Amino acid sequence: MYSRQFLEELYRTVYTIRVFETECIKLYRQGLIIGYFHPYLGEEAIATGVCAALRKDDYIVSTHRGHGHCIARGGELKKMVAEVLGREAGYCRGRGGSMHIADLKTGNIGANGIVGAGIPIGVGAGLGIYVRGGDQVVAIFFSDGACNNGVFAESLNLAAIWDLPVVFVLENNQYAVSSPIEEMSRIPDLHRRAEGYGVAAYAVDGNDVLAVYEKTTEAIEACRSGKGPVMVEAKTYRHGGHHVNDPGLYMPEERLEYYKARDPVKLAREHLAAQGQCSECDITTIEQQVLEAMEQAVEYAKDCPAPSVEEFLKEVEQN
Amino acid sequence: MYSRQFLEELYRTVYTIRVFETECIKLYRQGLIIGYFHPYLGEEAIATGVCAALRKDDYIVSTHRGHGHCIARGGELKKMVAEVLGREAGYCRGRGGSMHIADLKTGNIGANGIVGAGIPIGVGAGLGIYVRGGDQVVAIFFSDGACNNGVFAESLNLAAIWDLPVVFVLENNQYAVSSPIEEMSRIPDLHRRAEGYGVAAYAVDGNDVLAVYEKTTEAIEACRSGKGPVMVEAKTYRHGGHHVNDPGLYMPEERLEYYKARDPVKLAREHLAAQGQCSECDITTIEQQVLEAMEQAVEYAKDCPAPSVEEFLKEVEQN
Amino acid sequence: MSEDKGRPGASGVRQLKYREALNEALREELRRDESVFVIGGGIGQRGGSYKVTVGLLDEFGPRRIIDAPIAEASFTGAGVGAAITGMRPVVEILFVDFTSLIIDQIVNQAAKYRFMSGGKGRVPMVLRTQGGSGNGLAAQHSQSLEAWYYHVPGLKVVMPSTAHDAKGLLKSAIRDDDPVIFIEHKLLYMTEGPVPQDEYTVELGVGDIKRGGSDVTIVAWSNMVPRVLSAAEKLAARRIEAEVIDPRTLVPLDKQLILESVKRTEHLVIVQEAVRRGGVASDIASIVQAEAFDYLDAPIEIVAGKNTPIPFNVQLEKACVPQEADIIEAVQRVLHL
Amino acid sequence: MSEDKGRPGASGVRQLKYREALNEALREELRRDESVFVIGGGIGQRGGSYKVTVGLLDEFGPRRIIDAPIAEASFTGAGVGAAITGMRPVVEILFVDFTSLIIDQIVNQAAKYRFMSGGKGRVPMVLRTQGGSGNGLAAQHSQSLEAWYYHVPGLKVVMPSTAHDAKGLLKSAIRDDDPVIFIEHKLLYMTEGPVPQDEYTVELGVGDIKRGGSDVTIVAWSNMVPRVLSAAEKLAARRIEAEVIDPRTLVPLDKQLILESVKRTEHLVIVQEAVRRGGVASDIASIVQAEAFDYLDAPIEIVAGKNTPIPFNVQLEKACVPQEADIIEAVQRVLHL
Ligand SMILES: Cc1ncc(C[n+]2csc(CCOP(=O)(O)OP(=O)(O)O)c2C)c(N)n1
Ligand SMILES: Cc1ncc(C[n+]2csc(CCOP(=O)(O)OP(=O)(O)O)c2C)c(N)n1
Ligand SMILES: [Mg+2]
Ligand SMILES: [Mg+2]
Repeated sequence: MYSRQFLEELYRTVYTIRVFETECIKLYRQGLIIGYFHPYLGEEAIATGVCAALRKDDYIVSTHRGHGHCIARGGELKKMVAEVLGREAGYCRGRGGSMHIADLKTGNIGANGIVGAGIPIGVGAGLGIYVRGGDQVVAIFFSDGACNNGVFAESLNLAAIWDLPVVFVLENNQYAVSSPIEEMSRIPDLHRRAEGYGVAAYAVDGNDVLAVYEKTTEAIEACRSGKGPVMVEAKTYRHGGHHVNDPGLYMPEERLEYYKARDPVKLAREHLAAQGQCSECDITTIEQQVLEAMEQAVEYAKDCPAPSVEEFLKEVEQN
Repeated sequence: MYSRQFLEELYRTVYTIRVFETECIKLYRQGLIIGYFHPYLGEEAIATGVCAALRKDDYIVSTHRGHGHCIARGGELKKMVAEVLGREAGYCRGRGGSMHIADLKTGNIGANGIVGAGIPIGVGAGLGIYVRGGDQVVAIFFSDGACNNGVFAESLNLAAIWDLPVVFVLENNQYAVSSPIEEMSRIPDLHRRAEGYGVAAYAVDGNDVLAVYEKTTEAIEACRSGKGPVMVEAKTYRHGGHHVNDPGLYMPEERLEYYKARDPVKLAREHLAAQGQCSECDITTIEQQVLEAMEQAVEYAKDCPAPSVEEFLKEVEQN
Repeated sequence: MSEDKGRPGASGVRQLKYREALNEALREELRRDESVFVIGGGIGQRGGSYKVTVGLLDEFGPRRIIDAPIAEASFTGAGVGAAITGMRPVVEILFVDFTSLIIDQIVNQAAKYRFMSGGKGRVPMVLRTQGGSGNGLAAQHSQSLEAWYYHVPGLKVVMPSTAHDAKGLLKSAIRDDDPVIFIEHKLLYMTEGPVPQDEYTVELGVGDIKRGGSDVTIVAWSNMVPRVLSAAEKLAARRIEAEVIDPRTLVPLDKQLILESVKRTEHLVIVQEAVRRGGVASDIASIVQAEAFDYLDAPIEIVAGKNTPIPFNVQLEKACVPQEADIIEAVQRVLHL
Repeated sequence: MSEDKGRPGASGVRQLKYREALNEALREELRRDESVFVIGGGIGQRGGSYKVTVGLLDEFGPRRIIDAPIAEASFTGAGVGAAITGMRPVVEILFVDFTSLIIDQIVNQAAKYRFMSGGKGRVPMVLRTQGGSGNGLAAQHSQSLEAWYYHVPGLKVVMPSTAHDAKGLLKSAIRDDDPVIFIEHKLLYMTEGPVPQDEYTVELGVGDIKRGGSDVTIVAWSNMVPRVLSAAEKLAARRIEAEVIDPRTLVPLDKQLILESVKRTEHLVIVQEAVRRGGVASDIASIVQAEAFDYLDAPIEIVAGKNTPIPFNVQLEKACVPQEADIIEAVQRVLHL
């Protein structure tokens, strides 16, 4: 049984991610955010459950769909919004944008615009731990599309032969842009690929934050104790297209309905109400707090100045 | 039961490869061959068995250890020796050398100096067949080291999802240069990686030419009939170091002895004698023919002129 | 079939978008030659991220319009293998930034195969990709990397700036028996230009004078061409007549066209979006200083991208790439004005 | 600790092979800083294909001297990740030709991370590799590809020509907080030169005048330096005194050293092993023509590799790469002799 406080934390995180994405999509539609913006809507339980199972001094590696990971590690909404608005106060001083948010303070090595490229980088964080002889672990997030890139296989193998403390977290949302995983792999249960590399793999319902938390905790235990890498495949589904401008018309409606009925926010809320014995009223309070925090972050970020072009050019001179 | 003629052909090929490598190593030690030279000694049964199972109009993709593949497809010794000696009459007009011999006439797309790079190229030959709607197949040769490169996994997957007529022939000689496969993969039976991609895989004794022939024939049947790719893992062992200048001191003696006792030339000879009911005397005749052919090839190649530097520079002008 | 400049007013000329012109080129070549086929991510039903392959799946079916997983190195390698064995693949890599994943196949395999096989093998493959900045896509989706490929023997490099050239060059690239890297620009897809109704090709290696002039030669390619043309108009208002040369293909490079122009104008400005250090502009400058040394009245000016990864913020992004004002300034400098 | 030229005759100076000097640099840095470790294929028990890492496994053990499988993209990426999280990895890629497999990790990740993270992250990683022709290793093992990396903002490029420089530069590269690509030359490993007994470093960005002279400046790096020095001796016999400048690091480039020399000699020859088109020599030429236009008495001469993949045959291979005679001819041309 979980404490109410713990379940509250999980719900707060899941809900914060939901609100962050929803509000940012509005900003995008208003033309305030530009470029690529990949919402994590529908996948909130994975980052939340995995990060809840991590220690503060552990690392994560994120993806192009990375806002959820950043938030789940305790990233600051203000700096995130400022970044996606391209402001100097943002995580990357407005130079990175949505696809490049990194937050080394929370152990978040960063998002990545190159699908799959973060995987070996995460292995490298694990290698550093191994060389230093520490007991941290690294959780590497990636989705089904990245599994078809060679670095996925290479990295699994490196982590395996070097016994690195790495948790490969496969967020199988069943699409790479519009390509369904059934067309891109004969075996859509991609964790089965881990067997060929001698890596233990677990499958879990990616929409249930507690299930994710539990499975990841189990996986991390093995991995922190020096047995080398593990993989956790969390099946899920996006609540919309690949990025803000993709209506996702190729996603079959029943399938989407099925997953929306198992909405990770709803499930986390139910856990909190049932197991956490938290009243509707208290839950609403949490939600209110999250909404306010986000509103404040947006206000703050909108007021932040853009980076100075002159200063930027001066920096470039020094390159 | 196999015909004597067939077994003679197998033996002639196995023995030719043995003789080619042995004679070339002498030329290397005399300083007549330079650069990298990777002998196929000890692995002769694989190329021979696989190519015997192929049709004339099929394709193969070779590796840096490629002389055996070229010979088994019916390549000409004269052009091969001329090439490794850097002569204009060679397969690549002296421009390629050992690592780049290609012979499109026999469907040999070529050796490669980049480990693993031939694998997707072979998949592409398969893709061409698929686009044209033909019934050829492609046999892609590669060794254990290449399996740890990302293109191996990517290529397996491409061939699988596109149902391409590709036979992945894994020549598991258990080393990549001096790195033993046990240290480079948790699961040294590398064909098990195919499962994760939904590709059927077979394991076979790579030192027994008939075993290789039979297993490959079975594999090709599935693949030619449109069921997509298959993998054949043939375990074997080099009879020496990675290249001519590597004494291979890291190879444990008993292990080497074990495999030398199962010498592919010896086994093929026994098959010919027993199943083929070929007399010792007739076998010696075959061997004599092979030795003579090689001697002639070496004589021929030594007499061939080197490429003209002037002509070469004229060609370069046109680039 | 011949090169038809498709200038407005010519008979049977329509206004087409750059991406539509590319689509037509693919469609015509797919119809003409059964060995042509297309591979790439999301190019089928989705029609490609920049809509260049729209409708091709419907007409040519899934055997010739092939959606690929995120395995760029290998599906490019598959293109190489198909090309060696008689096909004419057109491989699409969504961003030139992602060609960082396929360089072994392009450089060590495709570009070298003909040579390494002693001339017996050929690799008639086109690699279509897209580069440049301007859409707020940040450091990993905004690079201009033509200099890498320009440095590789055995590879042709094509960078069209107009709908007309895009169509004619893509058709030539597909018919070429050697590997061609064909780099489009994300800001050009929606630009429109005249394209002849009748079939035509544009020969690889033939540059184009996009604007005549006698005071200064400006060499530019891809998305810098419209910018330079617009700067040239402003300069004309100040009675400076710039000749604007678009080499269209960087390899082969129409060196003569540039040299002849410089010998007339005695002043050269080269404008590239790519980072200055080690860019193609430097190479063109080095050629011109060597072959027209005595004609040059002033040092060759290079206007180029800043020495930095491209930033996300739109103002910073703009500051990294040559703008009209930079071009005008450089012309003034080279003319000692 | 200071830069000590290690000229013969200096006290405490030994003759060391280039590869031994590199080995010493690694050993000293591994001892000095626990965050330094080495990854590569066959670098452990085998000591590396060119014997640079011999003995390191015995001294530092398998946690810091790590043999990697043939997964270059990922073990380089692992270097990047380790560097971001506080380590100082030295990653070895056996041939610069194989860096074609790791460009995404080097260019899109390592070189951009500091910038993309708004300056918060650093990637103190060294990528050691080896290039050039001369051993009959043919087209995929003989390239000179520094121009690719030279074009990438955020990356430093080091190419030592002597044992002394190799050691001092490698130590500086390891201590640098940004990614450095360190390109050795296969023909230099067995060359010997004086190396001080005492610890020293060579600063990145500081070129070296390998020979003084007043008639012509010759810029060269890596294996072209000994060749140019030998040509300079022959020229001296004809009373032509060449100044030979080795920039040692191409990024940062010691532009001032080159410009000052050219302003004195008024003649410049640049010698590179790489293919001419799009090479670093072109860029240096473009800089010098821009910044010393009025000092140049003749067009800058570039002596470079031929526009072809490197052939296997040893005579053809030689014909592809600048030889002494080519250098002497170019000097004569630039001096109008
Ligand atoms: C190497 C590479 N290829 C292609 C792309 C273009 N792209 C961006 S996101 C994406 C889909 C990624 O799919 P997946 O890994 O499943 O992640 P998801 O979007 O589902 O989170 C693609 C193809 C890219 N960014 N990098
Ligand atoms: C991409 C790449 N990495 C490294 C090398 C250097 N190299 C040449 S052969 C070889 C070993 C290859 O091992 P394996 O694939 O098992 O083939 P085998 O030599 O056993 O036939 C290596 C590492 C290379 N040529 N290409
Ligand atoms: Mg996905
Ligand atoms: Mg092997």
